[in-house]
Amino acid sequence: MIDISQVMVTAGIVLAFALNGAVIFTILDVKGASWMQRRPGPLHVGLRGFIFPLAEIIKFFQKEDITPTNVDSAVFKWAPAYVLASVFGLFVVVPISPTLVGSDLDLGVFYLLAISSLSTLGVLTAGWSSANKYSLMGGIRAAGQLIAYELPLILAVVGVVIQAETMSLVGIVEKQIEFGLPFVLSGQGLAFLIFMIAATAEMMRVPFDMPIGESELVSGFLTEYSGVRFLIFYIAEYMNMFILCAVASTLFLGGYHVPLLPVEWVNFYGPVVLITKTVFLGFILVLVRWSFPRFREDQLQNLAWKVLIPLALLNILITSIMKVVF
Amino acid sequence: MKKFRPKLPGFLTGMKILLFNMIKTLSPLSPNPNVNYPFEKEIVAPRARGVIALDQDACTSCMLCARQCPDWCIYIEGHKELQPPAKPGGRQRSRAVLDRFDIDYALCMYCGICVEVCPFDALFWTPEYEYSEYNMGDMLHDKNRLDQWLNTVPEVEGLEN
Amino acid sequence: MWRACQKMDQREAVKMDDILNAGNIPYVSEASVSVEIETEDMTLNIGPQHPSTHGVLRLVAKVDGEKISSVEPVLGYMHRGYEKLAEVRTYPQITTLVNRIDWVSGFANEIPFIAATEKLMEIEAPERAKHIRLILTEMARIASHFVFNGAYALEIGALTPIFLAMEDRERILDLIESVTGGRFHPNFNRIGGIKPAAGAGPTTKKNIQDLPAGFYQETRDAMEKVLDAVERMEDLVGGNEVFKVRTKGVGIISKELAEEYGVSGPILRASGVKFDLRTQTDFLPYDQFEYEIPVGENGDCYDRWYVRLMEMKESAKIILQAIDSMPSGPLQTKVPKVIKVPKGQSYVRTENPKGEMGFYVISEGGLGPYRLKIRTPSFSNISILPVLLEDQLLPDLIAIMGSLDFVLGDVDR
Amino acid sequence: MNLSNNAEFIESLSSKFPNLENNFDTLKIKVKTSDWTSTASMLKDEFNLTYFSWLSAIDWENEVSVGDPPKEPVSPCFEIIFCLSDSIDGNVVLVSTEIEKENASIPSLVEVFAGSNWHEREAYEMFGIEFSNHPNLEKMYLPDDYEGNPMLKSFELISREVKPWPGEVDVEGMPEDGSEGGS
Repeated sequence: MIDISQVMVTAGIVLAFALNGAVIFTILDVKGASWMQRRPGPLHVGLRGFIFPLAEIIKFFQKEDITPTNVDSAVFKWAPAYVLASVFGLFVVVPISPTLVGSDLDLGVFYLLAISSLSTLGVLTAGWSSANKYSLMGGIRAAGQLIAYELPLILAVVGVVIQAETMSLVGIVEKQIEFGLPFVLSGQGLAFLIFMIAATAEMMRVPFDMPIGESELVSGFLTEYSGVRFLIFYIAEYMNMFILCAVASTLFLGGYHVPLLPVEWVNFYGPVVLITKTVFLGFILVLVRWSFPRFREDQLQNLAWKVLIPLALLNILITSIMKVVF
Repeated sequence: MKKFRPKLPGFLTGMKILLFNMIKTLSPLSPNPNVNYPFEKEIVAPRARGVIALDQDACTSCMLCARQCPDWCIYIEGHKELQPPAKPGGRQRSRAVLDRFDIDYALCMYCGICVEVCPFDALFWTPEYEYSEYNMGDMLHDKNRLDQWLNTVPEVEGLEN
Repeated sequence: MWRACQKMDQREAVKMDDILNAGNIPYVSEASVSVEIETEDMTLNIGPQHPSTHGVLRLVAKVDGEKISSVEPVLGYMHRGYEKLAEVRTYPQITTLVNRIDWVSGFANEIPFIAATEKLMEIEAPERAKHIRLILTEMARIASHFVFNGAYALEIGALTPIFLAMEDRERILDLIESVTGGRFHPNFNRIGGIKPAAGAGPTTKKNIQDLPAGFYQETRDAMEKVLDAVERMEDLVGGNEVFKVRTKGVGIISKELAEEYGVSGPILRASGVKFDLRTQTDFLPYDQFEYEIPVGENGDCYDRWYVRLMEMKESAKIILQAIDSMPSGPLQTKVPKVIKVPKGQSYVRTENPKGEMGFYVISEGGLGPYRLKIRTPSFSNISILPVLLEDQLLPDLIAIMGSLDFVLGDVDR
Repeated sequence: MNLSNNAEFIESLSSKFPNLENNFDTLKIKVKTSDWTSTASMLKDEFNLTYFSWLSAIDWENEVSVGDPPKEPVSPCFEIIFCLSDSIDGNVVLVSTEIEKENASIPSLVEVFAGSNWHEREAYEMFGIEFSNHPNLEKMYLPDDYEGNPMLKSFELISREVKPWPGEVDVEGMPEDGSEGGS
């Protein structure tokens, strides 16, 4: 019998952790972008603009939630929910510290990848049901892109799982602590690169933002959304970015542990270390977003099928050989 | 001479430029290219064509500016008045007095033909630019409003040789 | 959702049954019925309101998935009827009208009209006026190419260059404003010379003002910054591999196609034709300065972008030389107060930032021209769109259209 | 002048076309309507004026509802002009012909210069000139249900009739050098 209080507490932690992550990354993205472009960014919102995500949320709540006429309203209304659900699901597994984790499934990585592919459904139905040619094209492009980049994401993680011999995320971090070096330095550097590129594509961020290509498709599958539904897509996008960076730092950068610090205190400095690693990865993504133009649709697919997947397979081969040799 | 710098792959140089930009924006040393408008005002060039100022007593309502205006946005009405004769016993001279001199800034395209054509130096340019209105009707400035702009006319600035 | 699918299945099932047991058709196994799925193209309206059509151009595109089978531009949303208006105005009034045709490079539009009228009246602007006109034309070219650089990177997807380009362009526009009084519509040319905005104070209007104090030093600093900005833009945008992949070999315009459609300016030079109207003009002292004409090799989007970037560097060099060799002297020749142009016709064309801009002034001795033909570069530049965009991909359509750098005021006049 | 005065180009041109005018540095050839397309292709091949600059028309009329009428009376006709240039040393040539106004029609240059397609559509729409065997001769700028050809001299500008001219109001005799200004 699962006791309800335990579930509620975990849900509370996950919710708090997720929403704060989305807020941090929104600030990072918008403020970082404006500094990079020689402008001050949002200023008059309060605290020199740093609480602007709060203002954003309130703005979208008071905006009218338009459902265009000949739209497939059932699907249209529930599409954002799928995307948000798939992103929330990922938070359960990521360990902030050995004890502070939603539930340490021993099939952690498997669960992670299964849930993250649910968002493809949400995006496709959003594009298809908006009865607008531009969002239809945006939705189809999103489907093609997310499925194409699912594969390198999984294959990159397989390398890590082979090296760590366990699927549970806490186990992977323990393995890195015991091994001394985080996986990115001990053999999984290539997998880390592939994972980051595939993660950028999963988040639909530039240079892979074809589904929301503003200059071609007005704003892809998001064109017809406004008000709270657009807010859900908006938060889901930044939460997705936060969680994928958190997963990347647990799998590759050693999770809640830094090689030099003593292991006993891990419960105290664990969360801080994980958050700094995630924010660092997030900053790299922001830097990439504002300095890259956008790929064309077929180049995007070529990169996935002809470059990333062979490299990921090669990485798995090398890891397994190294596994056998040592 | 272009200083030798290792040729980073293209996108890394791009990211380097953005990083330097970020540091430049955050560091108080570098000049801030933005003007925080409502709180800081931008210094406008003295010759900027912001608004047209009218010097009422110089204007003899000769209608040249109203006729040369391409947009037909200057409306003038005047009447004649008798002046006391210059010398005692001389003939009474008549002088045109301005009744109405409106410039409709909703139509005006700030081309400056009226200021250039006026033979009596009655119209001047001022770099004033904060006179936007909520409804278009108020953009029709009458002659007293044009007179007020006169004191914002900048002094003559130095010239290149 | 689920019920809808069930209903569809029943309908499908019924159709298959009556096909199968329609009596005379022998039983045909499912597999061998190869129904050729007949698809017809989706007409996509890249409409007047679209983020990357440089204004209000509407493209009716027949799209098959991502591939465009045919494109038909629809113009006229910005048609202001300039040629008809010109017949109702006097010559001084037309100079104010003319710099609103291509509002991105304001000053460069006035030059051909003024030159054509001065030719008809057989008068010549003084040396100093010609030099100032040349400097301001080159500044307009730099400002126009900055807009192109920023906006083109934005259409390809890079979001930062537009801010950096606009910041540098602001410096150039401030310089133009300090001289002429207007940023976009300087309206600085008069027939027979130049006339800065009549400034303050009663006496000054009589003696024509000159360049403001400190203009030379400010221009030299601005031009240094322009050269740095060009170098930075080359690294940030041109160096990026994704930009190269998106623009190299895309939308190739051959030399013959370009010449046949009257494509001019940077697009013609990008296709390998080394032809710049600046070497032809005699009413602006281009022959006193040395500058080279950047030429592209294979006329694709990357070359068009690169030619315009190098042109900015050349313009900055020309301005620096012009500032050093600025003669002194009057700004305006003697011109009657009411300008009556003698009977005659003259066609003058100059190198506008977008291409060849020409004015054919037909004057019958009246106060205004009898007929004024305005040849704008963008009108011919985008007349190759239907031919160029045959079966390209949608993102390429945006990239190619962006590389043509047209402005709708130019197209629709 | 546009430096299109390099001498041997002008000689060769005037040898071919005796009625070449070269005033105000604009080379202009008057041609009969019959050999309109032949002149175009001949200029394109022999003088390699391959660059098609523009094509337009002028409506010569005596009584004019817009602007000032021509100085001496002129026979009402359409003058159609196209301009060619070459992209090596920039010689510019205008070729013009006159056709009468009722059901004006002229062969189209699309076979010789594909670029003239849009220019001819614009001339058709603005002046009502028919271009025979033109691929798709429809309106370019104006909405489809717009009747009348705006660039004709008989087409008045309504906006100028509706609003009274502010210069009409007269206070005093104008100083004699003041002009009528824009009518």
